Amino acid sequence: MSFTPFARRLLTVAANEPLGAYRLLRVNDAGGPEPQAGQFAMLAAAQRWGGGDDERPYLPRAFSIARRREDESHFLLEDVGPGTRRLCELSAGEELWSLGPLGRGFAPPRDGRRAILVGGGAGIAPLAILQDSLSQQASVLVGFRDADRVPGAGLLRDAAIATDDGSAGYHGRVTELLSEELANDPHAEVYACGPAAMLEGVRAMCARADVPGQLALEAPMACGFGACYGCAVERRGGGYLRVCVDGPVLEAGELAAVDAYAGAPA
Amino acid sequence: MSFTPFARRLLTVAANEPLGAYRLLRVNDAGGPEPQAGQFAMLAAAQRWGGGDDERPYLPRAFSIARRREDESHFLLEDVGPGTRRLCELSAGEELWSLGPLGRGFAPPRDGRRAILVGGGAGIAPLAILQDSLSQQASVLVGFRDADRVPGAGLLRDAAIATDDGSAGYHGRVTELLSEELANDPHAEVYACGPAAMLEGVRAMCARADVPGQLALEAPMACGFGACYGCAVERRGGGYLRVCVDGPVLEAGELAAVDAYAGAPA
Amino acid sequence: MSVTFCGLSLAHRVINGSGTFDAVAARTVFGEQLERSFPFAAYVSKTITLRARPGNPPPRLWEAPGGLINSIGLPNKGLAGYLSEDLPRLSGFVAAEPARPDDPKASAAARERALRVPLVTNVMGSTADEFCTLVDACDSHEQIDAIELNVSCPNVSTGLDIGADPTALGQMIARVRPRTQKPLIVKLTPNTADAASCAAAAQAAGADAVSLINTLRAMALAPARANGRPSPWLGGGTGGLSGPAVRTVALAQVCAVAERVEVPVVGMGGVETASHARDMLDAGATLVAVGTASFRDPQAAARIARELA
Amino acid sequence: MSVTFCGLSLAHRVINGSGTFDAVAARTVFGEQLERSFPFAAYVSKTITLRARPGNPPPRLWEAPGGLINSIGLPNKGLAGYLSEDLPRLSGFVAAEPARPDDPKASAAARERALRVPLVTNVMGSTADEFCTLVDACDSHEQIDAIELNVSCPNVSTGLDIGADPTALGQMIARVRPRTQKPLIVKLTPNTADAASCAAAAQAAGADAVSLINTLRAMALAPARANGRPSPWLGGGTGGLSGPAVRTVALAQVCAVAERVEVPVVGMGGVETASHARDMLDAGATLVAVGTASFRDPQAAARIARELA
Ligand SMILES: Cc1cc2nc3c(=O)[nH]c(=O)nc-3n(C[C@H](O)[C@H](O)[C@H](O)COP(=O)(O)OP(=O)(O)OC[C@H]3O[C@@H](n4cnc5c(N)ncnc54)[C@H](O)[C@@H]3O)c2cc1C
Ligand SMILES: Cc1cc2nc3c(=O)[nH]c(=O)nc-3n(C[C@H](O)[C@H](O)[C@H](O)COP(=O)(O)OP(=O)(O)OC[C@H]3O[C@@H](n4cnc5c(N)ncnc54)[C@H](O)[C@@H]3O)c2cc1C
Ligand SMILES: Cc1cc2nc3c(=O)[nH]c(=O)nc-3n(C[C@H](O)[C@H](O)[C@H](O)COP(=O)(O)O)c2cc1C
Ligand SMILES: Cc1cc2nc3c(=O)[nH]c(=O)nc-3n(C[C@H](O)[C@H](O)[C@H](O)COP(=O)(O)O)c2cc1C
Ligand code: FES
Ligand code: FES
Repeated sequence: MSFTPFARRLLTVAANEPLGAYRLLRVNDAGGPEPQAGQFAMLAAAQRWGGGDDERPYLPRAFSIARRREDESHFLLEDVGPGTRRLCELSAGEELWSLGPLGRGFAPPRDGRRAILVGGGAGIAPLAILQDSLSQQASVLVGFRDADRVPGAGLLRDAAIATDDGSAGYHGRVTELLSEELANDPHAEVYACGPAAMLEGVRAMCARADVPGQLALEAPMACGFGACYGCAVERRGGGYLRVCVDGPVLEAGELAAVDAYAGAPA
Repeated sequence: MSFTPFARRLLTVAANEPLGAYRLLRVNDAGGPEPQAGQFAMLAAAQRWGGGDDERPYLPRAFSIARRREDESHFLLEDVGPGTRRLCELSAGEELWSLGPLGRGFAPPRDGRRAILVGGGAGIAPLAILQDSLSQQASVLVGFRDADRVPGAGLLRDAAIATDDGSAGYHGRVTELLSEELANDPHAEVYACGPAAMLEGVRAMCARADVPGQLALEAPMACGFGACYGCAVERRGGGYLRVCVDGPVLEAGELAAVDAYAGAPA
Repeated sequence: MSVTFCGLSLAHRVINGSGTFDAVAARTVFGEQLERSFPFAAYVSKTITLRARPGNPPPRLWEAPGGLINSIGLPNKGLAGYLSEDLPRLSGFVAAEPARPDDPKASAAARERALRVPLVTNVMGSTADEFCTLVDACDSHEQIDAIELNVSCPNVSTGLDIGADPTALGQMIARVRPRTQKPLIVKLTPNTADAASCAAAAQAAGADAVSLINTLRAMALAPARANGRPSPWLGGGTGGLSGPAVRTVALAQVCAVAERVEVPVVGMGGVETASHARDMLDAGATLVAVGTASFRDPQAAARIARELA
Repeated sequence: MSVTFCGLSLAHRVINGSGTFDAVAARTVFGEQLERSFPFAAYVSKTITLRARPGNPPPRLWEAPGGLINSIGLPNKGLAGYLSEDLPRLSGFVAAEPARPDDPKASAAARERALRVPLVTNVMGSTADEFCTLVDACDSHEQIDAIELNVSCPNVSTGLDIGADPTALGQMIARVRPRTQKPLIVKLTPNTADAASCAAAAQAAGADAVSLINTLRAMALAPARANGRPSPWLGGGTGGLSGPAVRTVALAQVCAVAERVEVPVVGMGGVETASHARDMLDAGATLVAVGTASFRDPQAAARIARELA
C-alpha cells in the first residue's frame, strides 16, 4: 500500500464540463499519486472558499476520484450546497487544494465472483474508476432521479439505467435491477455507491442473498484523514467506524444499517 | 435635501478598469438617485462577499461616489484588504449591492472664496465629482505615494501633482503645494480628502491660516446610516461625531484632530 | 397573523437588537419611507444610562470572521436627553403585517394591516438604585411600552457582569419589579456558564420576558504594531462579538433558556435569514431580534418577517 | 530557537489541540513522512477516559460560519486500551526546528535540528477519584511527558462543567496535584463568566500551565425537519464551536488569563496563520495550539511554525 502525500497539493482546473445536471471537474494532475478505485480527495477552491450561503463553505469537501488519466484526475460533482456550488463554478486555470488520495478503496472480487457495480446519482463516480481497474467485464447498474442526470452514466461503459420517474431507462429503483441480476446468478460480488436508502437496500439484499458487498459510504467529513472522528457510521455489533480511514469502502457485513447521513446526494 | 432609498439596490458592473494602481469601477445606475458631491455608498459584491483573507469581508465597504454619469456611477478603488480586493476583481456583468447615496457632502464655497481641492491617494475620488459640480474653476492639488498611482489623477482636470518619492510631479507632500497656494491667496476654501496625516496637515493649516476647510473623512464603518455608532471621530470640545451621518464631510473647525484611523488608504 | 408579546400587539415576530438601529438617525437618512414601513415590529432603543456617555474612543469596530466586534461604549444622551430629545421623535412608526402570499382568503388589506410599532426602552444602571431611577422614568412616560434591562454591567463588588450571576441578577430585578407595571424584559449576558439559570433567576424575580444573546466578549490586536508593541485594536480594549459567527452559540443558549423558563424569550444572535429566525422560534423563542444583519442590509428584518409569514 | 515549556524542550511554539489530530491514524495514512516531520512541537492526545467510550451517534459535525460545531463525544479506547494499544505507537515522532531563513549565521544543520516530540496525554474523569486514577497511570508511564486535564466535564451536583467553577476546579486539581511530578496542564472551559478566575484557581491548586480555549457550547437544528418537528442536527444534541469564528473570543480569554496567572498559557481557538499565532503570543501565551485548522490543511501547524520563526 502506498501512503498519501502529507500535504495538500495546489492543482489547476483543466476543464469543468456539464454532464447533464452534474459537472465533470477535470484537474491537471500529471505526476500526482495513483489512487486506488474507491479512494477520495478533500477538495477546496484556493480562492473564495467561503462567502456562500450561511457564510460557508469553510471545510474542504470529500469527492470520489472518478477517473484517473495520465495527466488528469476527474471528479463528478453535484451542486447540493455552498461547497459543491463553489467547485462547480471553477473554470479552467483556476486553482484548488487537494489532499489525497485518501481512504480504503475497493478490493478485487473474491472466489472468482463476477462484479456487479450498482450506482445511484453522483455515487456512480467511484464506479467509473473501478470499472477501469477491473480485469473482468462487470455488470453496471445505475439509477438516477430523472433523465437530466442520466448523462452522468457516460462515465461508465454498458450501464443499465433506471430512473425514479421513468423519464429514461427502467422506471424504478436500481435495486430492483440488482435483485434480478442476483436472482439470475448469485455468484457475484456487489460494489455499490449511492444515496443512503439505496446503500441500505443493497446491504440488506446482500445479507439476504449471502453475497459479499462492498459499499462506498459517505459521511459529513471535516478532515478526511482520521483526525476529527466526525465521519462515524455505526458498526455491526456496536461502536463506530470512521468512514475516512476505515472506509469509505466498507464490507456490507460490517455495517448494522446504512445511516441516513451516510450516502451520496440522492 | 433628498432622502436615501431605504433599501440596498442590486446593480450591475458596467466595467472595471485599471487606473494605474487603482481600479475604476463603473456601475450601471440609470435612474438611480443623484448624489451630492462628497456622498458615499456602502458596496458589497452580491456573490462571494466573504471567503477572503481571515474569512472576510463580512460587512459592506464605504466608497465615495467619484463620478456620476447619466447611466453610471463610478468608484475609485484601492486594493488594501479583503473587501476592496473582492470589489477590484468584479468584472462586467457581475452584481453588487449598493446602499446610498449616504452622508453629508460638500457645501459650496462661502463668501465668494475660490475652491482649492486637495486630494491624497484614493481620497481624490470625491474631489472628482466635486470638481464636476462646482460652478467655478478650482485649484486642484493631488498627492500620491508614487508614479504608479498618478493615473488616478485622470479623474480630475488640471491637477497639480506631487509624489512622496518624487517619481512624478512635485517631490514632496501635497500639503506643501497647499501651503504655497494659501500664501499666494488666502481668500479660499479648502476641500480635502486623503490619508489621515494629510487631513490633519490640512486641518492644522486651515486653522493657522484661518481659512475654512471641508474635510471628507473616512472611518471604519459597519452600516453607513447611523445605526452602529462605529464610525466615531473626536469632536473639537469633546464627544464624538459619526462620520456616516454627521459627515463624511466635516468642517475642519469641528474636529479636534484627525485621528489616525479617519483617513483614506495612503 | 399579528403577534402578542407581553400584552403588546406586534405586526410580526421580528424586532431589532438594542443598539443596532438608530431610528432617529435613520429617519434623517431615509425620510418618511422609514415611518411608513418600519422594518421591525417593535423598536428597541439603544441602551440609555442615567448620565450621558460619549462612548469609547475609536476605533470601535473590528471585522471578525463572519461577524463584528464592537466596542461602542454605550454612547447616549443620558436619561434626561433621551426623554426630551429622542422620545418625541420615536413615535409615528408603523410596521406592515407581512403579506402571506399563499393565503387566498386574507384580503390584501387584512394582510397588510399596518400596526403601530411599540417602543421598548433599553436601560442600564451601574447600581440597583440607578436601575430604579431609570425604570421609574420609563414608567412615567406613556410612550414607552416596555422596558428592557441591559444587565451586562459590571457588578462593583465582583467585577463580573451582574447578569452573569443568577443571585445578583435576581436581587437587582426584585428591586426594580415593583416600580412598574410595564413589561420588563431582561437582556441576558451570554458570557456566563449558565444562561438558563440566569433566566430562571430573572423569571423568579418577576421579569416578563428575557432576551438573548448579547455580544460575546472578544478582542483583536492591532495588525500593525505601533512601536513594535502589541496593543489592542479597539479603543475600548475588548469588545463584543456579534453576527453569524455567534449564531450557533446563540441558538444553544436560547434553546437552553426556553426549556427552563415559562416567560417569552426574544432570541437573537447572527440571524440573517428567515431560516435562521425559524431556528430561533423552533428553539423556543417568541420573537426574534435582528442586529448586525441590519448593518449589511437595513431591510434584513423586513425581508425575514416577509419570508416567515 | 527551541522553546522550553514546563521543563520540556520543544522545537517550536506550535502544538495541536487535543482531539484534533490522531497521530496513530495519521501514521497509517501518511506513513513515515509523519514521523520524520511531525507538524507539532508536542503531541497532545485526544481525551482519554477511564472506561472506553464509543462516542456520540452521528451526525457529529455541523459547519458554522467560519467554523465547525463538533459533537464527537470523546470516543476513546479507555485508559487501558490507550496505554496498551496507542502509547506504543506514539513515540519516534520528531519535529524539525523551523529554519530561520534570514539568519545567515545559523548553519542549515543547526537551523533544522530535529527534536523529539514530547507526548502530552489529555485525560478527563467524571469524578476527582477518576482523575486521580488517570493521573496515576500517566505518572507511571515514562513515555508520557505531561498531563493535560480536560475539565469540561459536568459536575455531578450542579450539572455545570467543573472547569466553569473556580472553587470546584481548585478542589479537583488539589486532589490530583500531589500524585505526580509531571507537568499538569489544565485545559480551561470557555463557557464561563470568568476564565481568568478559573485559571487563577488552577494555578493556586498547583497547575503548571493552563490551556484555552476549549470549544464554545453551540447548537444547530436539522435543516430538513423530520415529520415537521424541529430537532437538533447533532446526534449529541449540542456541540462545541471551534475555528476562526471563535478566534476573537479566544484571544480575549487568553489575554485575560495571561494577565492573571504566572504559569505558562497555551493559547488556542481559530488559529490558522502565523499572524493569528503571533496575536496569541502577544496576548501572553507561551505556546499556541492548532485544532480545526489542521482539518483544512494537515500542514497548517508546520506552516505557522515556519512563518513564526
Ligand atoms: C468519501 C466521499 C465521497 C464523495 N464523493 C462525491 C462525489 O464524487 N460527487 C459528489 O457530488 N459528492 C460526493 N460526496 C458528497 C460531497 O462531499 C457532499 O455533497 C458535499 O460535502 C456537500 O457540501 P456542500 O457544501 O455542497 O453542501 P452542504 O450544505 O454541506 O449539504 C450537504 C448536506 O449536509 C447537510 N447540511 C446542511 N447544512 C449543513 C451544515 N451547515 N453543516 C453540516 N451539514 C449540513 C444537509 O443534510 C445537506 O443536504 C462524497 C462524500 C464523501 C464523504
Ligand atoms: C466615507 C468613506 C469613503 C471612502 N471612499 C473610498 C474610495 O473612494 N476609494 C477607496 O479605495 N476607499 C475608500 N474608502 C475606504 C474603504 O472603505 C476602505 O479602504 C475599505 O473599507 C477597506 O476594506 P478592506 O476589506 O479592503 O480592507 P481592511 O482589511 O478592512 O483594511 C483596511 C484597514 O482597516 C484596518 N483593519 C485590518 N483588519 C481589520 C479588521 N479585521 N477589522 C477592522 N479593521 C481592520 C487596518 O488598519 C487596515 O489598513 C472610504 C471610506 C469611507 C468611510
Ligand atoms: C454595534 C452594536 C451595538 C450594540 N449596542 C447594544 C446596546 O446598546 N445595548 C444592548 O443591550 N445590546 C447592544 N448590542 C447587542 C445587540 O443588541 C445584540 O444582542 C447582539 O449584537 C447579537 O445580535 P446580532 O448578532 O444579530 O447582532 C449591540 C450590538 C452591536 C453590534
Ligand atoms: C473535532 C474536535 C474534537 C475535539 N476533541 C477534544 C478532546 O477530545 N479534548 C479536548 O480537550 N478538546 C477537544 N477539542 C477542542 C480543541 O482541542 C480546541 O480546544 C478547540 O477546538 C479550539 O481550537 P481550534 O479553533 O483551533 O480548533 C476538540 C475540537 C474539535 C474541533
Ligand atoms: S473525516 Fe475526520 S475522522 Fe473522518
Ligand atoms: S457607520 Fe454605523 S453609525 Fe456610522
